[in-house]
Amino acid sequence: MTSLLDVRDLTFHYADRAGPVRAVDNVSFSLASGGSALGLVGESGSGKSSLALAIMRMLPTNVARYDGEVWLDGQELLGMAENRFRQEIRWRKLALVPQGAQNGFNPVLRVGEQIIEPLVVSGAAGKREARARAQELLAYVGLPADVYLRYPHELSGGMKQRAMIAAALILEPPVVIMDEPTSALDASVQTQITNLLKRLKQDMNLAIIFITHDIALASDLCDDLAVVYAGEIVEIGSAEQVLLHPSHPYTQRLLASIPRLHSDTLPQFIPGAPPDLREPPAGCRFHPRCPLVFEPCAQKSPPAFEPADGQMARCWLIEDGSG
Amino acid sequence: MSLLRPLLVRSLTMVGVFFVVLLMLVLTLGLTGFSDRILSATIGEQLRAERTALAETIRDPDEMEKVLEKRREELEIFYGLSTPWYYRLPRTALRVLTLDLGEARTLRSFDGSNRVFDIVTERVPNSMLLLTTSLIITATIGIIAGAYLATRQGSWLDRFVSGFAAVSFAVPTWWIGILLILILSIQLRILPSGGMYSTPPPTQPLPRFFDLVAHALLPVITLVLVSFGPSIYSIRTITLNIAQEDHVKIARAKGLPESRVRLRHILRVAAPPIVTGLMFGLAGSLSGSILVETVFNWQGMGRLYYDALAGTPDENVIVALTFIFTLMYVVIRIVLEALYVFLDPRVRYTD
Amino acid sequence: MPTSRPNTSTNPLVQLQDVKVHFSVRKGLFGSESIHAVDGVTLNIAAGEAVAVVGESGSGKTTLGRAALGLVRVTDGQVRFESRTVTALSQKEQKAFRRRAAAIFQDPFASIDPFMTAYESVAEPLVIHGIGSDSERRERVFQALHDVRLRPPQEIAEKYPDLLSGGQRQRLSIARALVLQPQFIVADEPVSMVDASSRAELLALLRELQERFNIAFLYITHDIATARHFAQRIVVMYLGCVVEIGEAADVVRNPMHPYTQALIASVPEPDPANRLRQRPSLPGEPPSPVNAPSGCSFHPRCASFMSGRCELTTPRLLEVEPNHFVACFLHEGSDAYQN
Amino acid sequence: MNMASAFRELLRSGPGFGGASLMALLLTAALYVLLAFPLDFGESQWSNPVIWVDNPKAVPPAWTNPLRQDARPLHRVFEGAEPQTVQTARSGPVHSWRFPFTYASSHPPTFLAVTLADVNYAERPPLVLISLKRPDGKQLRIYRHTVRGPREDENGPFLRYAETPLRVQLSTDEATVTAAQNFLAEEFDLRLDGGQIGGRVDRILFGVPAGSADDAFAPLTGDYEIIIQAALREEGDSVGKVRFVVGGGVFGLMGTDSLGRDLARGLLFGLPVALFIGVIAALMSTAIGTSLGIASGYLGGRADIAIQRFSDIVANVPVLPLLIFMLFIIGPSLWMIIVILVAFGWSGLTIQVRSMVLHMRANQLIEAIQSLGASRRRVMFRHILPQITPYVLAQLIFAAPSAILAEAGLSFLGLGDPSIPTWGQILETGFRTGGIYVGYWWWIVPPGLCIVLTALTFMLLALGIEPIVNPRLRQPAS
Repeated sequence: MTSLLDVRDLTFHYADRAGPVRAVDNVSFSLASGGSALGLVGESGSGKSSLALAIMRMLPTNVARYDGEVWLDGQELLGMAENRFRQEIRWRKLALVPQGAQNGFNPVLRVGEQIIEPLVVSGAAGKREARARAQELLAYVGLPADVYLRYPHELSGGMKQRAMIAAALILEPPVVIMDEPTSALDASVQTQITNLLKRLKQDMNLAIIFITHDIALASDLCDDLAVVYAGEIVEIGSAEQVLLHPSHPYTQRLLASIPRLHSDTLPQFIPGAPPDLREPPAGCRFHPRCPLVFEPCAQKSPPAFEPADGQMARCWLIEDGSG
Repeated sequence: MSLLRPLLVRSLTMVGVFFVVLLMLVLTLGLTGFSDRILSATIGEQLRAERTALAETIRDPDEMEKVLEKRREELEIFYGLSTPWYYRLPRTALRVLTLDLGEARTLRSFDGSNRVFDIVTERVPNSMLLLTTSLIITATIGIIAGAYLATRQGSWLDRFVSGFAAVSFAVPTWWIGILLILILSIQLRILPSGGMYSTPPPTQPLPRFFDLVAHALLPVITLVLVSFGPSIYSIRTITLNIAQEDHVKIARAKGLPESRVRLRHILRVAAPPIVTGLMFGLAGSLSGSILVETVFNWQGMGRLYYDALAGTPDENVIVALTFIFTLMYVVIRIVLEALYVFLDPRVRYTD
Repeated sequence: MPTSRPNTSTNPLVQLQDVKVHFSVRKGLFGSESIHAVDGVTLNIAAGEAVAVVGESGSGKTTLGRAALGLVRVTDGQVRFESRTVTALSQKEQKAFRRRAAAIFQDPFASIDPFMTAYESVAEPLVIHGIGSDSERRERVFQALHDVRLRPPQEIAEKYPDLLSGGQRQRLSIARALVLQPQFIVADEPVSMVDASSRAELLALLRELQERFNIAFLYITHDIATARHFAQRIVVMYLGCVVEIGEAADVVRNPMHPYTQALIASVPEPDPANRLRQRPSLPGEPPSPVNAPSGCSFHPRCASFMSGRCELTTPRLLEVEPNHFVACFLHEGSDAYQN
Repeated sequence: MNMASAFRELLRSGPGFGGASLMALLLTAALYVLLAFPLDFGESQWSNPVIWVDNPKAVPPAWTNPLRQDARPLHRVFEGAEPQTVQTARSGPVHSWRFPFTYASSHPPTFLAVTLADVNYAERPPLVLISLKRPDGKQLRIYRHTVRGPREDENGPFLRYAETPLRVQLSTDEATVTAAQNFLAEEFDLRLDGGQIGGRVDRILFGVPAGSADDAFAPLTGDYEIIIQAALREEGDSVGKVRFVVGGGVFGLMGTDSLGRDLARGLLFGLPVALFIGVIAALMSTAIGTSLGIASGYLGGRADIAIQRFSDIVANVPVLPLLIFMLFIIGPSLWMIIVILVAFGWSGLTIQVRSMVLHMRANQLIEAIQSLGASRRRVMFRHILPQITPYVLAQLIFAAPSAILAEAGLSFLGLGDPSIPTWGQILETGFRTGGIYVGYWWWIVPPGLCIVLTALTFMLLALGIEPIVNPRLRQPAS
């Protein structure tokens, strides 16, 4: 296996008062190499943020089930000792830009201090050296040098997002997970950020896992797309495959629900609501909302079919089509 | 500059507090006619003394009355009784502002002075000693135990402390002091029941110091006992809330050691609200110490209140005490506000 | 006068005439500062017409919506509803106006009273205006719940809002707006806080209601794509001023103001080719109205900035093409329809 | 949610159940006090020494006896109106009363006292004789009293000791001392002078000389009898009331203070007073705080700024010194205490409510309701008030204990209303008279416990009510 990051059968359930919540169920995907981005697209509550936390091993206290394998650079992460994982993987190999970077900064420390903190604490660089590196990164993400000495509340949302990206890059990790990094920003600033991320991919040979609810936005950055529904990946493939030839009815419907600017066709909607992850429907989890539902859907959970080379979808229709 | 401005804004309220209290003092003294009564009494006393002196020289009773009447008018002008209180008292207030507090009727300072200023000011350090010691101990216990409890949310210890904190609010501090005296001094005879030094006080510095500590132990324990439950509980809650914030998650994602996360990313962020909690607790602690000093005969301002109230009331002392007490409170508050502004960069940034 | 009349409807339901809303904010100890949230907007809305106001944060679009409903004091200019000035209404008339103009807000979790059942929330307007007997109210509330597809109404009616999903709550607030059978609804970002899949559904519902009951809509949004599908006309706002108005399809197909162009360019389309190129984007961030730039307030971010012109004078809103108005010096020369 | 189900839910939670049951208990007791005690209990009884004169001073409660190795004598009061036996002697009719009692303590009674009232005679004053019969068969006359005769200008029949009964403290009376002296000399051949006997009369009368030392006495336990005889001169003369008190070393349910006051009665009366202070002060300050807070947050503008500044200042005033000062100047009165507590107690709530209302305004609900055409009043009372009610209710209940504690503290400093006994005042007397240093715990501990219990009741209620009135904590009905 030569891929950079390989997630196999990752499952993460947490306990709720009413029972286990199956936030991540049997998820597998891989990131081939640096310089590319994988988009994880799903509605709120689909478990996509939990997936990011599960990969980072940042679990809440009420874990009910947590297994599977995560391979990064030939190392398995889930079985690694906590201390070693903290020292060798976190931020060094895997960095996270959280949802709403507004709150990602400690409000009482200066921005610069927080950017260089992992570098200084690990002892890899002196303070002066670290500062020079941080200044460089700040310039790269398009921020003035004085941001280094400012407090988080003195920055606008867009600036904080950039600063957070700079912070994620300080240890030059091969993989960065970004959770809805632009959802709270104005459209014009959102474009600036995605443009910046595109440059990052190329300039730094960075692998990005981009989590978003907006499949159109994901298409703006991602080379591969994974569509998450009710804790499962229902379809995964290259951007072309997923966007131009979506195989799963959910993907198709999701694409149709985007209001297209340059077309007169009205956006379509998916009737019903996403299922409660405490008791997901039997069989295919999408079947109660699926317009193409037929017998097997409610019976058995569809396995991963391969409608095209490198494309995967969990839908019984594909078996029918291919067989 | 950036620190000074918000501090100024925040201190202004405290200055307002100070003047409101001063206004209340003046109004109460004036509207109730208390001030007039006191002055007439003073003049009456002085006239009686003079009558005795004059009796030597003036024999004729009519002339005596005339002389005394004239003298009374002079004195009334001298003391300002000839003008209504709302002219006189503001001037008195101004005089008090310059710490000219008048003379006590019966109370004396430790070295015999009857100047209220002397009497009150020699008590201030004693009060401060008690107050700051217990405040520091309470805060320290609160921060250590609170931060620890935050990591064991929902445990029996956590629930016990919550319950204990609730009970603490229902217990009068001074009564706890009395109980401690009953148990530890009267029954078990472990600690002295009151005062600041044994009689006679040790003369060597070191024994003297330990004597003071022994006497301070009970009042300090009392003050701490009542306030540490709520203190732990509130710090636990603050810490718990901050620990759930995103920046803490990120700090952990950064692979920082847990101790660093707790110290710099949780406790450091909790510092401003903890200081706010201290500020709110301060008024309560001050009041608590007034009563506790009374219970333990600790020669501070609180005990002075009691002494001035018991027996023949000493009006000047009570007025001055209230004034100095407010002044002290305002000064400590401003210090805490400064600490707050220093700790929380968000306040510094106003524009 | 004739140059700045960007409306063709002869008998508009709602008229905004040079509306200005300035707020003063306290600054420091004693000082105060004036924020020009809305700075001279003229806009007419015909009966049954859906108009979208598009802009980023700080553009004043929300304030404009509140001004149209008389919920905020207008500093200057006039708001008229059926030729009556809304701001000058007596208390009684004001109440009558509220029966005919309603609002839908952005946050479905905050705009519903958590202490009222769904029934009580929808019945509240009827109670306020003293309409109908108990049974009539019941009928109207259930009808409104039915109309917004909260079904079965009998079951939903007894629920407290904390048992409803975001989408359901938003329908509830639409039902509350609908129950008085208004002629005019201001909808402030009604779908921005619900999920992508139900967003289209809510918009379709609003559109259906608009056509069925012939309601005039002022749809306020940051998302020009939904605006294009929901509204007949689009108004683009930047820092309290209208920079472009036109037929929805027209504005999207042929945006004339550099800001509108940038706004449209920033909308991501699900096109796999996008990832391979840098998309055009505006530099900087939307400025706050506290210190708006001089002249054309967009000039510091404008790619077509003309020095000596744009930063000195404010461009007027001119009808550059039929029913297409732009406030930009680039189009002043080609002002064919200027009389 | 209706009241009944809310109440059921309150009872289901631990603190709620505890608080509600305690509150029921306190209210029942308070009701009993209101019915059984005169409203002017403070002036007519508590501060009236005559009422307590026959009680032992500063003795612990009776229930402490079983806990002791050497039980203290119980307090006994014998009273008689109609004579038990009437004999006719040469001098005239003799009325007598016999009061038998068992004495089983190693301590002597704390005192012996006799009271005579309503003595009536036609011509010559009666003679009253009091004797003590001991278990060893010995009997001695301990007192003899001739009722005061007629004055020169007075005409019969004569009524004596009607308004002020005659009370004699036998333990210190010279005649009794002499009787004891004679008794020792005759029966035990022990001659002591008056000085040696003074102060030990009770010990001698209830004991036998013991050991070598002249002044050692061992307690003599067994059945005693007090015999009171009134030798009247004529038919129709009478002694209306006799009362004999054998002072106990323990007293009643709660013991007595140094004036002999029954602490149980004082503590009982303190209950309705404390509840009254807590409830009235809390109600008033909450009402003011809530309305100002809503007005400030909802109306905004100048009114808001004024209220905000003012409440900021009031909230920061150190209240206790000012309370001390004002009560000292104006004079202690319960009403004044309540008024000042309210005057400085509303501001915290105002600040809180204001910020909650501001938060709600920003949350679109208020604007949404306004856009429906609701009047200000409807917005404030139908939409804002219910949302802050949970908080306000909890604060209302929290405010009560702090008012109770504040009054107790002021009373402790001697600033309590002297006409109304409170727990704080009882404590203050115990403290000021030095009771604490001689270990009079029954005088110090119970009033404090009463304060704590009452305050705790309110705290528990508040804790129990909070989750019920807060809909966000309400469980969905499933």
